[in-house]
Amino acid sequence: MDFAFTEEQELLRDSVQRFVRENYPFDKRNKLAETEAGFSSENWAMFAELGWLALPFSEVDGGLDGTVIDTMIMMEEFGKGLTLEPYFPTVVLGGGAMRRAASPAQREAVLPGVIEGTTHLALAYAEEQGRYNLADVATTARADGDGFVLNGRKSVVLNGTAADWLIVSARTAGKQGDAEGVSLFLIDSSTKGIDRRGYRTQDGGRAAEVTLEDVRVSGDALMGEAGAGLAVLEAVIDEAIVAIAAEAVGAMTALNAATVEYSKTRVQFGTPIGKFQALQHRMVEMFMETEQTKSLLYRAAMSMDSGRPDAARCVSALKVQTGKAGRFVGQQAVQIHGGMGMTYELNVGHYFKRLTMINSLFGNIDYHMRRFAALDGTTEAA
Amino acid sequence: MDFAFTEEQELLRDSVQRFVRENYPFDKRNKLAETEAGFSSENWAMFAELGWLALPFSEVDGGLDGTVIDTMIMMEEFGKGLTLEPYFPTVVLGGGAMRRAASPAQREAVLPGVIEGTTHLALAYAEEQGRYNLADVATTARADGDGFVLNGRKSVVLNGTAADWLIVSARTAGKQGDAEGVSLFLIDSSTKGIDRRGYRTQDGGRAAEVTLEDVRVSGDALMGEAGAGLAVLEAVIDEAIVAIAAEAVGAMTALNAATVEYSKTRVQFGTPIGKFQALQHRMVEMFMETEQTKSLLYRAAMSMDSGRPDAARCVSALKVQTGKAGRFVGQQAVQIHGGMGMTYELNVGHYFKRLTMINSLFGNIDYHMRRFAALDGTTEAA
Amino acid sequence: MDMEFSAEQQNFRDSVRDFFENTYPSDIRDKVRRGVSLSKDDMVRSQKALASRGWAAPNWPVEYGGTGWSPTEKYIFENEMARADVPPVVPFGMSMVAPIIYSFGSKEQKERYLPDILNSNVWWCQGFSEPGAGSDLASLRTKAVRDGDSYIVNGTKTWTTLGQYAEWIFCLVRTDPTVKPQEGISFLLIDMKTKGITVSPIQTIDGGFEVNEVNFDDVRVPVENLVGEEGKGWTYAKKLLTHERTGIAGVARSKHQIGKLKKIASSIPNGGGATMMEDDDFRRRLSEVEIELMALEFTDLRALAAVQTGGAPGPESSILKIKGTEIQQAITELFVEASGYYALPYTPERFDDGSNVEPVGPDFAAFAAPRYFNVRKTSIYGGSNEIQKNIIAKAVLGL
Amino acid sequence: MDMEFSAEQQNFRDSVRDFFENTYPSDIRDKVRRGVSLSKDDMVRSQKALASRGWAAPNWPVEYGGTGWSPTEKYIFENEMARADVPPVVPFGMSMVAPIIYSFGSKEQKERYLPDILNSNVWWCQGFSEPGAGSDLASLRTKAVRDGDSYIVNGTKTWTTLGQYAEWIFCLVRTDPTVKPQEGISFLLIDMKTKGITVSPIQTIDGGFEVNEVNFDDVRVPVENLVGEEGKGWTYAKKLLTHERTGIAGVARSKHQIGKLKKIASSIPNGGGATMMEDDDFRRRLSEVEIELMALEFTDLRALAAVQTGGAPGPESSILKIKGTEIQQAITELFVEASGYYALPYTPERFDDGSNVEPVGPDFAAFAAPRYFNVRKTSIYGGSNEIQKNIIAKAVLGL
Repeated sequence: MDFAFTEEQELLRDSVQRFVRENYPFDKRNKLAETEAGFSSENWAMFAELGWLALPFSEVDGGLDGTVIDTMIMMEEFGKGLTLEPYFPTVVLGGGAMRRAASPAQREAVLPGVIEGTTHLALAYAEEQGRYNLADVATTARADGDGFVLNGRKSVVLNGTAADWLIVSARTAGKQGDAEGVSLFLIDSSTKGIDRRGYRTQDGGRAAEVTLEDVRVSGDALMGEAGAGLAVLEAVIDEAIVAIAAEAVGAMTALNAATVEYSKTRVQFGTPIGKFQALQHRMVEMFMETEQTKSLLYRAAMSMDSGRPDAARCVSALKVQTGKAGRFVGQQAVQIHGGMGMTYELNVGHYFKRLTMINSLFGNIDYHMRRFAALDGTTEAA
Repeated sequence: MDFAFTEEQELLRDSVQRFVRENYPFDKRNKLAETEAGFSSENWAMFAELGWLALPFSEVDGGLDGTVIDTMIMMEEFGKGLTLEPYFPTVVLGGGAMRRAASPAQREAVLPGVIEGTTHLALAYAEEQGRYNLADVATTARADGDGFVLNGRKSVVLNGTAADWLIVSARTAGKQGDAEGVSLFLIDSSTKGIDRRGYRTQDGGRAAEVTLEDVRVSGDALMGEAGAGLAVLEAVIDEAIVAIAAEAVGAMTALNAATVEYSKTRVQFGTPIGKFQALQHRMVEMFMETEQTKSLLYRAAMSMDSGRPDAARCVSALKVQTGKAGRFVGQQAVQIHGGMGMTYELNVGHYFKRLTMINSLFGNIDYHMRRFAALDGTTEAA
Repeated sequence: MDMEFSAEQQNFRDSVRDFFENTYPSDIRDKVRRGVSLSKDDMVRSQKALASRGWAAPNWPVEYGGTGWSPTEKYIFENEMARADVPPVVPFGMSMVAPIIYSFGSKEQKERYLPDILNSNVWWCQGFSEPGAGSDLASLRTKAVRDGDSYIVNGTKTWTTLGQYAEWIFCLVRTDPTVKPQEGISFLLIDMKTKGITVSPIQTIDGGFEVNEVNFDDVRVPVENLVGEEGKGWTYAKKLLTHERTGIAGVARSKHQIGKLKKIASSIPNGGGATMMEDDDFRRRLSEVEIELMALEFTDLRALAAVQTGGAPGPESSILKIKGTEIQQAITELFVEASGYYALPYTPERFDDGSNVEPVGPDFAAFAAPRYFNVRKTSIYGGSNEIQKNIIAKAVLGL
Repeated sequence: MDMEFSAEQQNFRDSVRDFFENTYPSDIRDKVRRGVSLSKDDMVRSQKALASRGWAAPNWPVEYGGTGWSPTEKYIFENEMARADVPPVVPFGMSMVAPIIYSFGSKEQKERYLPDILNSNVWWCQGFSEPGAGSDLASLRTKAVRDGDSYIVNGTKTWTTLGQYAEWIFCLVRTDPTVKPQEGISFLLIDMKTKGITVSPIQTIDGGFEVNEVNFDDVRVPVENLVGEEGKGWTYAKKLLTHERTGIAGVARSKHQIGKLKKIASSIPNGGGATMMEDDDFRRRLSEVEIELMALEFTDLRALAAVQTGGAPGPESSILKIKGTEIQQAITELFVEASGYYALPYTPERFDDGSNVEPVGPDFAAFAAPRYFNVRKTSIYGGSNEIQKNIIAKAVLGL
């Protein structure tokens, strides 16, 4: 057992911190969120240059063989800065699916561009009727000659508009809800029959509704084995949950610091509000909830890097705790900031909104509480 | 709509308050709890004299035609005094079943004694495997000539040892768990084949495990229609829930008063602890939870007295709130009293224990939360 | 004790229901139902419709235009309003400045201001909070210095809700800096057209523009606009805050919102082959809020009954503020939960009436997160919930 | 970062497990498993068994008999102890007075007291709290007045756990009433056989007799029993409270209790045709606690790792106390929930070893409510959880 970060990891953290400090003053961030693209392509180029876009990919694919913990470190710092660049959808979600399921030819076609910063990805897995159930896939991929024809609608595809490639889950067999029969396809987003309706998200990001109408792809578009896509999706999304939980820990850390600082300077009734015991205890609870989340974050990341059988259960525990802590910390940070916490111009409300959206992604508290219980028995006795 | 109590009701409250004040100093109460019987027969005789034992029964049966609200008033004051006399099992539970299902002959045989204070009752409805499900009855009553033969085990029968008559739920038809087929029997507790193992309860009361082995009763023992006992039980227990919720409100009121008082006199760090804002806010929350419970108590009692279709749903709402508030108020009263709250000699811990047991009776928070949801639609639009 | 309505009360309910269904402007109800924003004109028309029926000001004394209703009738009226999707009364004139004017104002002030409030001819806004003084109004700094027959007002008020529409503002101002903080405060009525007043919008986290900063730069206000006595403004404001609190429980609106949520949840799939309404976890969360609300409804009615027998609303009304806002917040949170992934799309154009942008995902979802974000304010304004707990601790528990 | 055990650590775990399974007195483990009370003799034998293996004092410096284990080894040891139903070490000698003695005591004191603590030859108890001073130790009133080579001690200590068995007591006493409250306090070791000491049991709400009041009436204590300097007792005690806090998380025990609860819940019917373990509501409550505990386990390990690199446990250890006790309390509450109606029977004879009274209801239920009542103490003692929050607010958040 070892809780220390490596020197490389400390350097990685420093470098992301420096990027955030130098490039993300909050007013600049808010202006960036209002632009068409919603993020800065200069920043993205810098990500490529710094090697961040190569981080989780294997050396064979031109990557750096980074671990889940490496990504965690990066995402935690992104969370503190409320950064807008689509690292998460392109590298973590899209990249995660590529790493796990793409053929050598697919990797060659896509990953060099991702690593160079010229190619964006999006994972189109959610559907309206399916809520958080990854197996509830109504989109179909019908075999047609040596290719497939896809039809269906994909919900809230993060980075869906900017994406050059879409990774789409579709049913090649089985009934809606079956674990078997879900396949993944790597599709050029300009393929005929794909309609993308883009929009902003509550937290300043970008997403799209993706409609597939008779989208014809070759057999090469299939990622991995036909019908075996669900396990891939689950693994990708477990890893993605660790990443956004890290982002949430970053956001909570920043909120706690801002709230404690504000409470020391804001005077009411002749006293800094940070001297009121009820608020002190609440800030202590915010601190404790953040620490507890960080503990589960480390636990899940380590478990995943070690390939332990309890990894998925640790991830669900982490998502539950992230949802609870994020809600509590976000709400209380706004409350303690009073009217100021309600303003668009202050960062506090934006952290709160991001934490709220993180709870809505990949299964909320209830969903992961059930999954946690269902996975009982996977935790090894120590 | 009217939220005022009648003059008679105010008098009833005064008289119970006087009784508690004069007869229930806490050390005396604790000694009483240690006696064999666990309550005072002098007090019981006084209850009879004051007409309290006649309260809910109909005039025809020698009663006073009291309402659910009348019983509520009485139980709230009993709750403040942590009284030990088995008013609840004899008059509310046993009496409730008698009022609803007993034949004229059964009433004549039993109720005069109850009202005079010479007869005790107990309702034997729960079974170990059934938990809170009233329909999960494994005890059987097999028809035998013009009578019945009962076999089974009844759990935690309140007042089971002192009871002269037992009202027993047993299956005359159907499978364990069926809504139909449950019947109620009024049985002399000295009948052959009945074994009662008495014990104290955590809150100073008395209960018994009752085993029935080939207990032979005549056809007259049947209460109401054969197989239709479940609806009776449900109504009796809904009314009983209002009564113990009233007791809980009384206990919480007493706890809040004791806690506020203690916090004003207990000095720590040179200040009465009631000046610490974190404790102030907690005591405010205790007060609010108690008020909210009282509101649902009034709502359920009124709804029941008016025979509204939403009565059962209001009762489940009340039981949920009583469980939550009772736990919070009880735990925090002990916490704020510090070490003193942990001592047997102070009443605070005993209120806490009683509130804990009230949550364990007749379905806990989870049980009534589900029942509340299942009964959706019965609330009339105002 | 009895919770049934009398025949008379039932008739009253029917007449209220009939009015809302058949006389009141149905386009406004429709907008509320669809969740789109109301224009200033909508809000004024709504109030005028109530005034035309004599129902604009249920809480006012009858002599100034009140209805003389019993608590039960007020309860019925509020329930019917919520049920019919009639928007709540904009409170600044009707429920905030008017009670101060009819309680403490001069005969001239009553005659001049009250009829225009009752008939919604003049839009009022509130000037209490300041950048440096939130719930702690005693520390406010906006100064009013006497100069002949005028006060010269300088300072900044903030969180002024719907101040962009206002023709008049009522303000707490410091007229005497030499006495104890609470004693130097006065209550002034100020015409927003007066020279030196600037209104700047403040964007809130939900993206909306509801509150404003109002700046006073040498604003000259006639002395006759002082309400009551100089230096008593703090006393008047405290009374007003009590009024604000009783209204703030919002039980009828919350009941109506829960009804809507249930309807919506019955059509949203839970991803497990059932609807959200059949989903045990969602139902439990919903039941928790519903039970709290059923309790609060009776806490509210008990408080109303106590007022009827005992006079002004007491510090207990702080419970209504705390629990009422917690419930409102919890309900908006459930709408977010019900939205699943569709909590994410930010489509503010959906708040515009007449927008023909097609919804992203289910119809209600566009409103879910912004409302959730927006109502976080309710535990902050009107005396934060922490302040309310301080009040109960002191005034009710004697701590 | 890596959470796997090395081969060496796995070997260590196996040897610990082997010791508990094959060498340690199995009758004591059996009693713990059945939930019956341990006698003084059991607790002494348990400690001696550990001492015989050299494992009595994992946290002591090696020179006094400590094990020199790494945090991971301590973690493994605690887990194995809990897993094998070995009772926790009685802390008063081992974890409380000993660290004070080896940190601040004289050479003579170390030689005189530490070996007897290590080998459990002498039973110690704690004399900190007083009827007037709970978490606020600075206000304590027990006086020690110097008289030649002795102190004369007068006063009352309370909440003295297991004081009925104790041969020695360590006390905070006021030796100087003229200086600041914290500065006049000294740390005294007192032989319980000294004339003038009376121990009176205090019954707790669960019905048990675990704590005592200890009265000192002109008790003569040799000056050589003073630890460290006069007037420094408060400083020493604060260090001790930090030690107390790190142990108090109780993660390994809570994990073991959750394991037991799951086993029990798998056999208890839920009244709906399934077991409690299959009951969604019960599972959710259980999962909530389990998740908190999984988090706390890593918070504990992170704190241990930080201690290894950075020195003494910091104020962060207050988190361990708060969350650890909340979790312990929540687990006992779940046992009560699982008991249903069988939470009610009060059968204290079930706590006696050798009682052949047949259980009322399921076997575990007799212990459920008393344990739940009893562990309410954990958020009160050792510096109440409110005090812990004050500590974090001040020392960690800088408020």
